[in-house]
Amino acid sequence: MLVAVLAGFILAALVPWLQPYFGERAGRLYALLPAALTLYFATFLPGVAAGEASQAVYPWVPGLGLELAFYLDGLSLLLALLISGIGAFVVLYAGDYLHGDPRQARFFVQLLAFMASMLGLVLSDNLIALFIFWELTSITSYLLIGFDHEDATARRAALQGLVVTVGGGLALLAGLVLLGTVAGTYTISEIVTQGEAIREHGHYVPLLLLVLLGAFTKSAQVPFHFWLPNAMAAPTPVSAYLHSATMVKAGVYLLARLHPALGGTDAWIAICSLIGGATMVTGAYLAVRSTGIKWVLAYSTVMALGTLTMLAGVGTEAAMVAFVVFLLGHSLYKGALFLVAGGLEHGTGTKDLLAMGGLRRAMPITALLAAVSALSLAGLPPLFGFIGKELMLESLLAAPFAGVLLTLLAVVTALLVVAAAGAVALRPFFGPYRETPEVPHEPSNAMLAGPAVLGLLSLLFGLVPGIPGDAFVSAAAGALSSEPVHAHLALWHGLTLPLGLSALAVAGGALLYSRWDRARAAMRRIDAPLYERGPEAGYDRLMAALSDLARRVTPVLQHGYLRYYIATTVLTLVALVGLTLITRYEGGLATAIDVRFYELAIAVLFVVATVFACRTQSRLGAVVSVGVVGYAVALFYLLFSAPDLSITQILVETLTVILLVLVLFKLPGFVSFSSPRQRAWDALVAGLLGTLVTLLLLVAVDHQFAAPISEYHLAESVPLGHGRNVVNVIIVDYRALDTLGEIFVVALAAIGVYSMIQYTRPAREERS
Amino acid sequence: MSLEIALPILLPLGFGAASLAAHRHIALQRWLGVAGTGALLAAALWLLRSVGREGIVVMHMGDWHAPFGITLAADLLGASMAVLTGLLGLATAVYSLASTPIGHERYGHWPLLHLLLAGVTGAFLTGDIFNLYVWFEVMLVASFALLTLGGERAQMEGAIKYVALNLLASMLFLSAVGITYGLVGTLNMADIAAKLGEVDRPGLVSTLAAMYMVAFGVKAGAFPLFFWLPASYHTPPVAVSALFAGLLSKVGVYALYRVFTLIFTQDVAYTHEILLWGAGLTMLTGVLGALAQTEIRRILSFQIISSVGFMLMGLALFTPLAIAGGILYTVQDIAVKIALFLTAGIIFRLLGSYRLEALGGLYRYRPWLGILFLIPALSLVGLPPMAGFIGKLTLVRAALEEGAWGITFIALLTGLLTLVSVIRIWQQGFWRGLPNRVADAALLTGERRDATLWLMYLPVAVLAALILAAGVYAQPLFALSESAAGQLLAPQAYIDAVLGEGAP
Amino acid sequence: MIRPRSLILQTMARLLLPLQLLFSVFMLLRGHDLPGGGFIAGLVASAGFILFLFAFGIPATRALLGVDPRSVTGAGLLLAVASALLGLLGGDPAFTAQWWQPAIPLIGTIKIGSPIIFDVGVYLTVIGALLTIVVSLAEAEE
Amino acid sequence: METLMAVLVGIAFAASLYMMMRRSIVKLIIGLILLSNAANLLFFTAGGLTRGAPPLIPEGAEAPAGAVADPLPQALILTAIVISFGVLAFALVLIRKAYQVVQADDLDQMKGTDT
Repeated sequence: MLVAVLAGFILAALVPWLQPYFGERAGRLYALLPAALTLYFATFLPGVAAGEASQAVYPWVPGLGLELAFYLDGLSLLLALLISGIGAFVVLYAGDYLHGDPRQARFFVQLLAFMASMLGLVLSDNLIALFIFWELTSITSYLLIGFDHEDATARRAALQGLVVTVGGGLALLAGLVLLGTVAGTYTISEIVTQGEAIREHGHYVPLLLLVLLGAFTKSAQVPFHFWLPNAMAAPTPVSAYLHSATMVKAGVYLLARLHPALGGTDAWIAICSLIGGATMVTGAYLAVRSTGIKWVLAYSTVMALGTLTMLAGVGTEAAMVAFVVFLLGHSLYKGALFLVAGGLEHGTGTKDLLAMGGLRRAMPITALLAAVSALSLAGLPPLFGFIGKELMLESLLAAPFAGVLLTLLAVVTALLVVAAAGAVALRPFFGPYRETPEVPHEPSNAMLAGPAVLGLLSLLFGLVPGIPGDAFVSAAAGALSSEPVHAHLALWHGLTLPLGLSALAVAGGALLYSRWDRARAAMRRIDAPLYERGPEAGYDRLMAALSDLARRVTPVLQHGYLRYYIATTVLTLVALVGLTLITRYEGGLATAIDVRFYELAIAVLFVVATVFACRTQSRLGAVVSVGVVGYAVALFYLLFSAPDLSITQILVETLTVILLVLVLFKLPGFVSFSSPRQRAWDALVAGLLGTLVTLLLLVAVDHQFAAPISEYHLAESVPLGHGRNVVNVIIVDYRALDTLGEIFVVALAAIGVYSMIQYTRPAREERS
Repeated sequence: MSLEIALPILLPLGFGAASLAAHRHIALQRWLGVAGTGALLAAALWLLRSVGREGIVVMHMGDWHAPFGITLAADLLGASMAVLTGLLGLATAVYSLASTPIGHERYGHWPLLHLLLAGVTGAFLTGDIFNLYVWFEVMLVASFALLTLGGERAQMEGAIKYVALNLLASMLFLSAVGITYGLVGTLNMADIAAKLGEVDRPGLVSTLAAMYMVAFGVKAGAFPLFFWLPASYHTPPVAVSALFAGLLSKVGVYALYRVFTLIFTQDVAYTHEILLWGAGLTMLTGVLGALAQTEIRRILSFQIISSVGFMLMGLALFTPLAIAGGILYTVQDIAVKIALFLTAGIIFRLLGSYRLEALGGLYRYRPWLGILFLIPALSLVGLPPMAGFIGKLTLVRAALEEGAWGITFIALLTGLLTLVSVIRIWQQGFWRGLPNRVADAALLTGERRDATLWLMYLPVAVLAALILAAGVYAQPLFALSESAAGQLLAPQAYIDAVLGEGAP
Repeated sequence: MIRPRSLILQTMARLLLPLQLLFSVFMLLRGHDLPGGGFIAGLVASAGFILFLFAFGIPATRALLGVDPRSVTGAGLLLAVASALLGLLGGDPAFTAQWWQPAIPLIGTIKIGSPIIFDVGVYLTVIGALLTIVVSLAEAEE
Repeated sequence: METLMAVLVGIAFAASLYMMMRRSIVKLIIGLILLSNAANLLFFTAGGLTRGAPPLIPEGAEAPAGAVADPLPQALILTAIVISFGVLAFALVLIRKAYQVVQADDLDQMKGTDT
C-alpha cells in the first residue's frame, strides 16, 4: 500500500525527465499509473464487501507517534477508487487540454503529486500522517489553482485558497494533536473505538471545534465557502479533480472518519447539521445566480459539500448510507460535468453560459454527456443522483435534530439545483445558436473518455443500484458508524413522502429555469448588499487589516532611533532584574564603609571626571575627562593589588585617547540635539540602571557561597605553571584559550578598521 | 584525549590566521576558505560521532583539570550546532566564491569568515562562562567587520545600532559573569551549576538568571531586545547576511538553552514563565514586522526574530518533548534561513533587486530556483513534508500536553502569518510576470550566461535537499534532538563529565 | 595631527624607539614572574612605533617596519595557535604547557616553554594589530 | 570600600548610558568607553577588593606569603580590557566612517535601514 501511495510522488519526481522523451503523448503514459492504481484498489473490493479491512504500518518518527499507517476499509476504498479512477481520466484529459503548452511537465508534476497526497490522506490510519497529506493537498492545489500564475486573478485565488485551507489546517493540527493526546494514540482505527471516553473528556469541546474548523475550511463550508469558486482560475482538469473527487471532499471525509470518535453529541449534531444545511442552501442559491459554467458547477459543489456535512451531522444509519451514496453520486456527475465544461470552454473559447447557445449541432456528444450528468445532478431518475437525493430526504425526515428545518432546506436546495442543472445542460446546447470566440468543435476522444465513462456509471448505478450497494456502500457506511450497516439501494421506494417532495422540487426547479434570466436579475438586486459584507469581503478586509496592523505596529517598535532602542533594552533589564530582586530577594546589602582618605580622593576625581564628561560641551574636555576616568580606574587597580591591570589600563587608556584625538577632530564639535525634557527623561532611565547596578553589586559582595578556585592557581603557579606572576600564568597557561580569543578580537578589530578606512566600494561593483 | 573537540575551534582560528597572513594572495585565500570550512565540517562531524558513541566529550585545555582551567565540553546539542556551523560555513564559502565582490575579498572577507566561525564554534563548545564571553566577542567583532566591509551608507547606519546594542549586551553579560564569580568563585559552567545547586537562595539566583536572560536575549534577538537585527542584517553582501541569519542569533539561543537547563533550574516556574511570554511576543512581533516589509532580505530578517520565538518556546515549556522540539526547530531553522538568504542572493544576481515590486518572472524562467525557494520557505512556515513541520509539530504537541493553550494559539497563528509573509515573495517574485521596469533580465532569461552561477546554486541545492530529507526521513533528526534534550534535562551527567565522577 | 614634525620629536623618537623596543622585550620576558607580559609589552613596542610615526610620517615608518603590519598580526596569531597545538602533538590536550630548561653558556639556565612562545604570539599580534589601526588612521588623515 | 565602589560603578553605568542615549555619535562613543570601564570595575569589585597584596610569588617561594588578592578576576579583567579596547577602536573608526558617508553627527539621520 505504501508503494501505491508513493508511486504518484515518484512519478511526479520523474516527470521533468520523462516529459522531453514522450512530449505530447506523455499524458497518456502518466494516466497508466492511476489506472493501474484503480485496478489495484479494485482487488480489495471483495474483501471490503465482506467487512474486512486491510492494514499496513511503516514506522516513521516513532517518538512523535508518527507512522505511515494505512487502513483500507469501505470508506477509504470508495475514496481511493474515486481518486485514482477519476484521476486516470483527468490525467488523460489534461494531456489534450494542455496540448502544446510548454508548462505541461510542471502541470503533471503538480497534478500527480496532488493525487498521491489525496490517496495518502484517505488511506492514512495515523492522525499526523493524515495531516501531512492534508497539508500536501493544500500546497499542491495552491500550485494548481495558480497554474496560470502570470494572471493576477489566478494568483489571488490561489493565495486565498491556501490561506483559508492552511489556516484551517493549523486549527486542525491542534485539534488532532489534542485528540491524540486525549486518546493516548494517534492511530485512527484505535481512536474510533474509544469514542465514549473521548466525548466525555474535558478537552472534547475545544478539540471538536478545532477539528471542525479544519474540516469546514477545507470543505468550503459557510462562511469559508468563497475560496472554492474562486479556485476556478485553475485549468479545468484541475477544477474537476479538486472539486469532484478530492480535495474538498477531504473535509467531509475527515468528518465521516472521525464520526465514531467525535460524533453523536449535541454539539456535533447541531454544528454539523446547521452549518451543513446553511452551506447547502447557499451553494444552491449561488449556483443559480451564476452564469459562468464553472461557477455554476463550483457552487453546486458547495451545495453538495454542505449536504454531506449535514448528513454527517445527522449521523443516523440512514444518514450515513445517504452520505456515502450522495458522495459517490456527486463525484461521478461533478467530475463529468467539469470535464464537459472544459470541453465547452476548449471548443468555444468562452466560459460564459450566456454566450453559448444552440451548440447541440456542433457538439452533439458533449451535449449528450452533459445531459446525462446534469440529470444526475438534478436528482432525476433513473440516475444515481436521484437515489442519493431520495435517501437524503428520507434520512432528514427522521433526523433527531431540526428535522423539519433541514428537510425544508433540502427541498429548497433540490429546487434550486434543478434550475442550475438546467442552466448547465440545456442553456449551451439548445435555443438559438450564438457566435462564440472559437468555431465550436467536439473535443478529442481523450477528453470525452472521462465524461462518457463517468456518465455511464451514473446511469448504470442508478439503474442497478445493487452494484455499488453490495460492493461498498454498506461497508463504507459501516465505517461511519460503530455498527455494521446493511444498505438496500433501490430506484423505486414506492409512493413516499420523499418522492413527493422531490417531485415538488423538480416542478419548482423547472419553473425557475424557465424564468432563469429574470430570477437572476431579482437575486442580484436583493443580495447586492450582502456581497459587500459577505465572507469574501471579510477575508479581503482581514488581509488588509493585517497588513495595516503590521505597518502600524512595526514602526512603533522598529522606529530607527538608537536611543530608544537602548532605553528599551535597559528598561527591560531594570524591569526583569529589578523586579526579581525586589520581589524575590531575601537578604541584606553590604553596607560596611571602610574607606581610606586617598581612596576617597580618587573616588571624587572619578565622579567629577565622569560627570564632566557628560556635561561638557567641548570635545577636548570630553576626551580629557574620559582619560581622567580611565586613569582613576587604573589607580584603583593599583591600590587594590592589581599592578598588571593598572599598567594595561594606563597603556590602553593612553592609546584610546590618542585614537580619540585622531578621530574626533575630524568630526564636528559637540552639539546638543535633545531638548531639556528629553535629557531629563534619559537621565531618569540612566539613573534607574545605575541604581540597579549599585544594588546588584551590594547584594553580590554580601554573599560568597564558595571559596574561589583561584586558591588552586596561587598554589600551583610556581610548581606547575613555572611562573611567579600568577595573573600572567593564568593568562598564558591556565586560561590561555581566553587570551587566544582575545588576541583574535584585537586582530579582527584591526582588520575591520583597516577595511573601513582603506576600502570604499565603488557603487555597483560587480565581480567580473 | 579527545582531539576532535579542540579542532572545530582551532581549525578555523588557524585558517583565519593563515588567510590573514596571506592577505595578498586572494586565490590562496579562496582555497583556504573552502578547505578550512570543509575541514571544520569534517572535524565537527567527527565530534558528533564521538559524542553519539561515548557521551559528553571533554577536553581540559592546558591539561588543567576542571574547574581550574578552561574546559571544552560537547554534548549532543553543542556538537550538532558545531556540525551546522561547519555545514553553513562551507555553504557560504562556496557561495562566496561566486558572489563576493573582489574588493571584499581583498579587504578581509576570508579571514573574517573563518574567525566568525571560530567564534561561533567556540561558543558552542566551551564549558566556561567567561570563555563563552570571549567567543561571543570574537564572533561579534568578526561580524562587525563583515557587516561594515564595503563601507556603504546603509551598512554604516545599521552597524552603529548593531555595535552599540551588542556592546551593551556584552557588558551586561560581562557584569553578570563578574557577579557570578563573586558569588561562587568559579567560572566553569558545570562547577557553577554544582555550587549554585547547593545554594538555597532562589531569589538571588533568579536575579542573576534575569541578568543572563536579558544579555542573551539581546544576542538572540528576542522581544523586546531585537532592534539591532532588522536594522542591520539586510545591509551586507548576501552571503554575509546568510551567515548572520543562520548562525549569530542562534548562538544567543544556544546560550539561553545552556544556562537555563544547566544552571538556572531552581525556580523554573518563575524564570521559564518569563521566557514563555518572551517567546510568544517574539513570534508575534517578528512576524508582524515581516508582514510590513516589501524587500526580501528585510522580510527574512524579521522572520529570524519570529523563529527565535519558537526556539525559546521549546526552552520555556521545559519538558523533554518541548526541548527536543526546540532543538529540532533550531537545527532546521539554521539551514532554512541560510538557504533563503542565499536564494535571495541568486534572485538579486538574476534581477538586480531585492524589492518585491521590481521582481517577477522567476518561476517562468527558473522553475528549479522556485523549487529551491519553496522548500526552505515551506519549512519556515512549518508545512510538511519539510523539517520545519516536524519541529513545529513537536512544539505544538509539547505545548498541548502541558495545557499551554496560549502559546499554542500564538505559535499556530504565527505559522499562518509567516505563510502570508513569505508567500508574497513567491507570488510577486516567482509567479508574477516579468515587470517592465526590470532593467536587465538577460541573465534571467538565459540570453546571457554566467559561468559562476552554479557555485551559488550548489549550496542552496544541498541545503534544500537536506531540509527536505530531514522532513521526509525525520527519525534520525528527531532521535538526535530527543537525545540532546535528554542530556540537557539531566545536567548531572554533564557536571560529572566535566568535573569528574563524584564531583561536588 | 601628524603635521608637526619638530626636530625635538624626531630626535626623541629616534632615541626612544630602540629603548622602547628593548624595554618591551624585557617586559615580555619578565611577564611570567613579574607584572608585564605579551600584551603590555606589545603596547609598549607599538607606542614606540607610533611615536616614530608621528615624528617621521608614514613612508618612513613603513620603511622602518619592512613588513606589512597585517602580516605581523597573521604571524603572531599563527604562532599563538601553533603553541596551542604543541600540546596536541605530544598527545596532551591543546595548550598543555611544554617546558624546556636548556643551560646556555654564560647566561645560565633559562626556561623556555610553550606559554612563553604563546606570549610572543600575543606580543606580535598586538604590535601588528595596533600598527594596522594607527597607520591606516594616519593615512586617512593625510 | 565595596559599598563606595558599588556606588561609583552605578554612577559610571548611569553616566555611560546617558551618553549612549545622546543623538550625537561622538557622545555615543564616549558612552561606550565609559561603559567598558564601568563593567570592568564592576567585575573587579565583585571579585573582592584587597589592599596592597598583589598576587605575585616571591623569588624562591612556592606559594605567596600570606593572603594576596584574587588573581583570577584580574586576569579576566585584563582580557576584558583588551577586548574592549579592540571593540572600541573599531567603534571609533566606525563612527568616523559613518560621519563621512552620512555627513552628519546626528543619529536621527541614520535610521534609513529600519523603516
